[in-house]
Amino acid sequence: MAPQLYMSSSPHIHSGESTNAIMRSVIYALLPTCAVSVYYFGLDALLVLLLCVAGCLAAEALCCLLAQQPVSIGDGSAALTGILLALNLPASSPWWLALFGALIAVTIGKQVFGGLGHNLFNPALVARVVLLISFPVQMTSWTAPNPIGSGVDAIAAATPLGEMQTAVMLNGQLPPSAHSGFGDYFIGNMAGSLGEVSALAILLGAAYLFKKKVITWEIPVSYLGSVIAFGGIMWLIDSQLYPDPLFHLLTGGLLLGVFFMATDMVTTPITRNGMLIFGVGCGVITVLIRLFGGYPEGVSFAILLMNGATPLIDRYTRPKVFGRILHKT
Amino acid sequence: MLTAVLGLGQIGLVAAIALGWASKKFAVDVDARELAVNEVLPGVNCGACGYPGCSGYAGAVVKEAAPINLCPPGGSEVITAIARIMGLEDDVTEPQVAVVLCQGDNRKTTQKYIYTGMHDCNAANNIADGPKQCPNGCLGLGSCVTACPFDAIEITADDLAVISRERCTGCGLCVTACPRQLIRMTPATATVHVLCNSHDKGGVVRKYCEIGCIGCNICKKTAPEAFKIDQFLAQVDYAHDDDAAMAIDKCPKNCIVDFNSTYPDGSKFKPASIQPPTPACAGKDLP
Amino acid sequence: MVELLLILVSTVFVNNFVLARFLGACPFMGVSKKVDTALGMGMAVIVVMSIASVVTWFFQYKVLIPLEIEYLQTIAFVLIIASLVQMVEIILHKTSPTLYQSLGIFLPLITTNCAVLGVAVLNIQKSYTLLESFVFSLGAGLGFTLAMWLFAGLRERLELSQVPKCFQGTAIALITAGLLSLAFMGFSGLVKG
Amino acid sequence: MDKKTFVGGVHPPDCKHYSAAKPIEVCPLPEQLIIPLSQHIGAPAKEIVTVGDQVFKGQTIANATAFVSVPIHAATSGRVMAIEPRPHPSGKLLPAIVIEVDGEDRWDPSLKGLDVAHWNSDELRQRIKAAGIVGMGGATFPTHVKLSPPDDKPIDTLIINGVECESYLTADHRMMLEHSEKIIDGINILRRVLGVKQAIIGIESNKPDAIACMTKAAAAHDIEVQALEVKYPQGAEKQLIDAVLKREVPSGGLPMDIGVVVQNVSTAAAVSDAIRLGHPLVERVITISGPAVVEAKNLLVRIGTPMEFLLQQCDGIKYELDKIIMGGPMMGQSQLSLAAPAIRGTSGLLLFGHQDLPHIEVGTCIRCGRCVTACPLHLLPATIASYAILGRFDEAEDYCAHDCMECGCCTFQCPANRPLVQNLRYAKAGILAKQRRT
Repeated sequence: MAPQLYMSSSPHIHSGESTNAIMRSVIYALLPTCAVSVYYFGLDALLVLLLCVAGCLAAEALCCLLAQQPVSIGDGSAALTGILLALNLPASSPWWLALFGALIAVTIGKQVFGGLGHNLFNPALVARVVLLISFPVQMTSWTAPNPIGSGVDAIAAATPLGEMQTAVMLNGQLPPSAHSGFGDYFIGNMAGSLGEVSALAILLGAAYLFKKKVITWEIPVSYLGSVIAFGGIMWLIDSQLYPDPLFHLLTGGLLLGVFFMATDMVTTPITRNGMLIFGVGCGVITVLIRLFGGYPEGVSFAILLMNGATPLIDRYTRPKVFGRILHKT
Repeated sequence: MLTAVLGLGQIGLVAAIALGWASKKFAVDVDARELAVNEVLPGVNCGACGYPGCSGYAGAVVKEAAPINLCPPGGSEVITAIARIMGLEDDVTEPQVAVVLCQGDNRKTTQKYIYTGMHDCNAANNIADGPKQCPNGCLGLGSCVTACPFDAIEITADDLAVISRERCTGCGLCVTACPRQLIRMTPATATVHVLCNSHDKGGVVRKYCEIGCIGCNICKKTAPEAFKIDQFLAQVDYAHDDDAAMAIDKCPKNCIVDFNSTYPDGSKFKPASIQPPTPACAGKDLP
Repeated sequence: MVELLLILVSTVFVNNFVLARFLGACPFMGVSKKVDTALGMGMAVIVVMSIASVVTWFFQYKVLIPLEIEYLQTIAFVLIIASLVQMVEIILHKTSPTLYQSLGIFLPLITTNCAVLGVAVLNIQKSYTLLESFVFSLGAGLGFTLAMWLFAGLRERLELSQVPKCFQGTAIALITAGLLSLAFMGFSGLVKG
Repeated sequence: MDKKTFVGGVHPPDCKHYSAAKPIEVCPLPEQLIIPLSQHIGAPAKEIVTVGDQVFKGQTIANATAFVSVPIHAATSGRVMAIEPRPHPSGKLLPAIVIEVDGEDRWDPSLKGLDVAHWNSDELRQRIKAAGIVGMGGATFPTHVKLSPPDDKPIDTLIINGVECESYLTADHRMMLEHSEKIIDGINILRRVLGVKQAIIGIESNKPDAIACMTKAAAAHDIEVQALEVKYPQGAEKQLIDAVLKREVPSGGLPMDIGVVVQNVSTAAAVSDAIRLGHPLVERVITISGPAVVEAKNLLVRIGTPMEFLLQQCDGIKYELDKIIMGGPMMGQSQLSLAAPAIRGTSGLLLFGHQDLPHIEVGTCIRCGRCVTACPLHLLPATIASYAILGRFDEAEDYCAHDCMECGCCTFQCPANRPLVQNLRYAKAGILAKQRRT
């Protein structure tokens, strides 16, 4: 007779949360950003998105088959990596760039470490940095926004951060674009990668994630706070050479990074204090690279670097156990 | 040319004198035997000796006069080598291999309940004494696999542990890992075993297992020297097991197996004569 | 002063000895399994590097150049560094057995650690003054320790990961090191020169 | 009234509506009672009757064998049918005394209440032990042990636990509504034993009727009633003390280390019965509930009544069962069958069908940190679990695995549905085994 009853260790009820649901929520939260990018960059953007997602799913399936494991594309993490990667690429990316990025993200970024939950670095950012270093030309060929229906061909343009860096290097002071046009930056009317354009769409998505309790306040607040603080101090020191904090916030991939990549649970600390340290570290390194570094944008490097420091942060920020006055680190 | 030779020679001389002085001044006693013992140990750090790794055991042998035969993976060679270093009579143990005394996989036995939770025999065994109806049968959740440092144990598709005689070094770590004490160390020369661990009466065993020993005594009648019956369970007497193979065909429940010719159903391990294939990139196999 | 600071920052972050110059990879892979050991190793390297750079600097300018045997630089430096490390090992063995135990086989490895030789040679190549050499070697040691520390943390976490069998061990460690090095590329251009 | 609480915890659906409004009903006598010898933490009792003996209700049938142990009593009058291994709620076969019920339910005539004039600490403590009283919240720790603090640990506060934070359970809730006077009387006796003045009753604020009722009853006795925030595990001893008094019980220590004794409301009522009437602990209130049961009830049940019989009193089940839980859903034990009896620590019997329970596949940890936020002891459950699975108990110990009280918050919250509590138990067992070896 086959047994009827289940037995297990307590507890016997569950909150009903699932990894799949979390991944789904993040994907939903990214939809406004995807929509805005398609609006501004047209079919190019759509193609990059589709290629990245398809590439990631295919790579994931391939890895699972090679490792003789059940295919795990159902959990949504590969699709999410694909979307995040696409949002980190310029709309003008050639098809092979997107596919190669997807392959890097899923294999080197995730599967070699054992798949979901085991990767040490954010897969999408690993791919972005690999591409940036290997194919600098393709990765920095930006086009100006070209809203659907405007009927104009896409024209090359620089990102506000790129413009700033060039101007500071050539003229020793900020370009005019660093002092005005914040309204355009906010709704996304500027050159950049797919996900870098619209602050509004990202904030919408972030609000959804907060409502769903998928992300907590620690990392976004400490990250943004430290960018504002550090950027602000530099601005106060010399407002001709260093842009104001609002410019930092609205341009580049900062908001995308803050709400969607720095909050990636797998690669960030699990304790509250750890998250705060993580956020501050990201903020400081981001501004450091933007103002003094060789690259115009530092968000991805900052997050990757702090990903690398995450195990150490976890190690040194263990919470005090209830009832223990002293505890060993 | 001369300056070069002289210059380098001077540097070397100064360094040599300094080092010589330092090695005198800061000399530390190290027992050369400890290094030598560490050298001959296998270096797998399995911990079967009960010390933290091979160097720990080496230290214990020299400083605390620990027994020299505590390294099962090293076998007799290592014991001889240590004995030579320590100047002792060698105390060679007979090589042993571990055997899982159960053939009751999922298709042949019944379950008490559906277990959900941690994939570990000890954890499952804490819940109402384990999901298997048989109180002594293999739970198939692989605690022994985790414990084995030599990749010598597999769990078949039907949840039964099987040990490769090729790879087993006789370290005995699986014996302590099994909550049901159904892994036994046996002489490597003995290949015929009664693969059952249930002391229940025949009628009870029949209810939950197709292939369990019912204590019918037929094997004992066939080869009286080679078998003993302990509380309704036949066991091979490894001291006189020469005739044990005679009983294989006589057993009504097919509990007796000769590992020279067969392994339990569904095992990827092959009888001793055939080399098992090296596993390909098998991916995650941790619990 | 600013110059010295820039040298320090540059060697710790921008031109990190392990992650940007790929020197000293042997102890970096070998002693990074545990955070505590990695830190100990880092400390040992800082000490050895600082001493070695000062001693070799003197040798270069007070012995090799006056004797006009600069072409013997490499072999002379190797000799000096090797003796120094031996000395440190002997002293450590006596004074701090626990640290000696955890560094184990890797202390002698500093003997042939290319990072130490690299520091000594780079000091001369860049025509640093004695003070600059010292700061440079300090930065190199600190950078080495930083890299070791981060990497050891990552490897401790890797042990909890279900890395596919064929990538376990050194393979995944090398991939991780590569990714960490990739992240450090973000610092490039931070300090010009 | 401000609502006090602790840091951490979770909010499982409380599901108390099934039985919260049902008054306590007296469960009829079954044909036989199975009374296990092991019903408490500590050494099992030793039987002193033999098969065939006639026993009275309340008669001692097994003696305590150690300090941390209590005697066992017959829950009704009848004949001892057998003393043999029987199904126990733990899922094992454990020795039990089986009593054939004669239906007359005669009390042992020798049982007498203790005259107030003879109330002194030692006598009261003796009586409480003789009555077999254990913590009735589920932990079944012998009460007299808690009431015997060593001289160097002065007690200043008695906390009465009326929190009942587990979902579904309403037994304590009904006790507070229907027997508030008896509980207050028990508290007074406990205060007398411990020689303390301050007594606080902690009740979760989702039971406003119980708070009102107890406040009214406590008014004349200088006992404070404290409303607490609704959060699991508010009723865990250490968390309750933290919420009420802001004192932390040291790791590995007991409440008495910081001058506190905690008792459950039902325990207090049992103490009152034991002292005033001389009645030992032979019956208790049990909530029979869950989505699969036809009519959820709060029953006053004789210790030893088979669960099958309890279920019959509730008109059986609506659909096929998937899981039977004794106790609450967060810390209760799943049952092998309905054959095991209700024992002293049984606070509830919950029945679930297939659709009522989560069937989420176990995934890998995505380090979301929800277990860390949920853990009321501020541990890192996921990290400890990872080490435990690898058998690395040194690290698990370093992360304070043995401090875990298995409340289940981490597992409840885990989106990957990992069996964290079980992993932690495994770690604790491993650490113990390691310590025993060295």
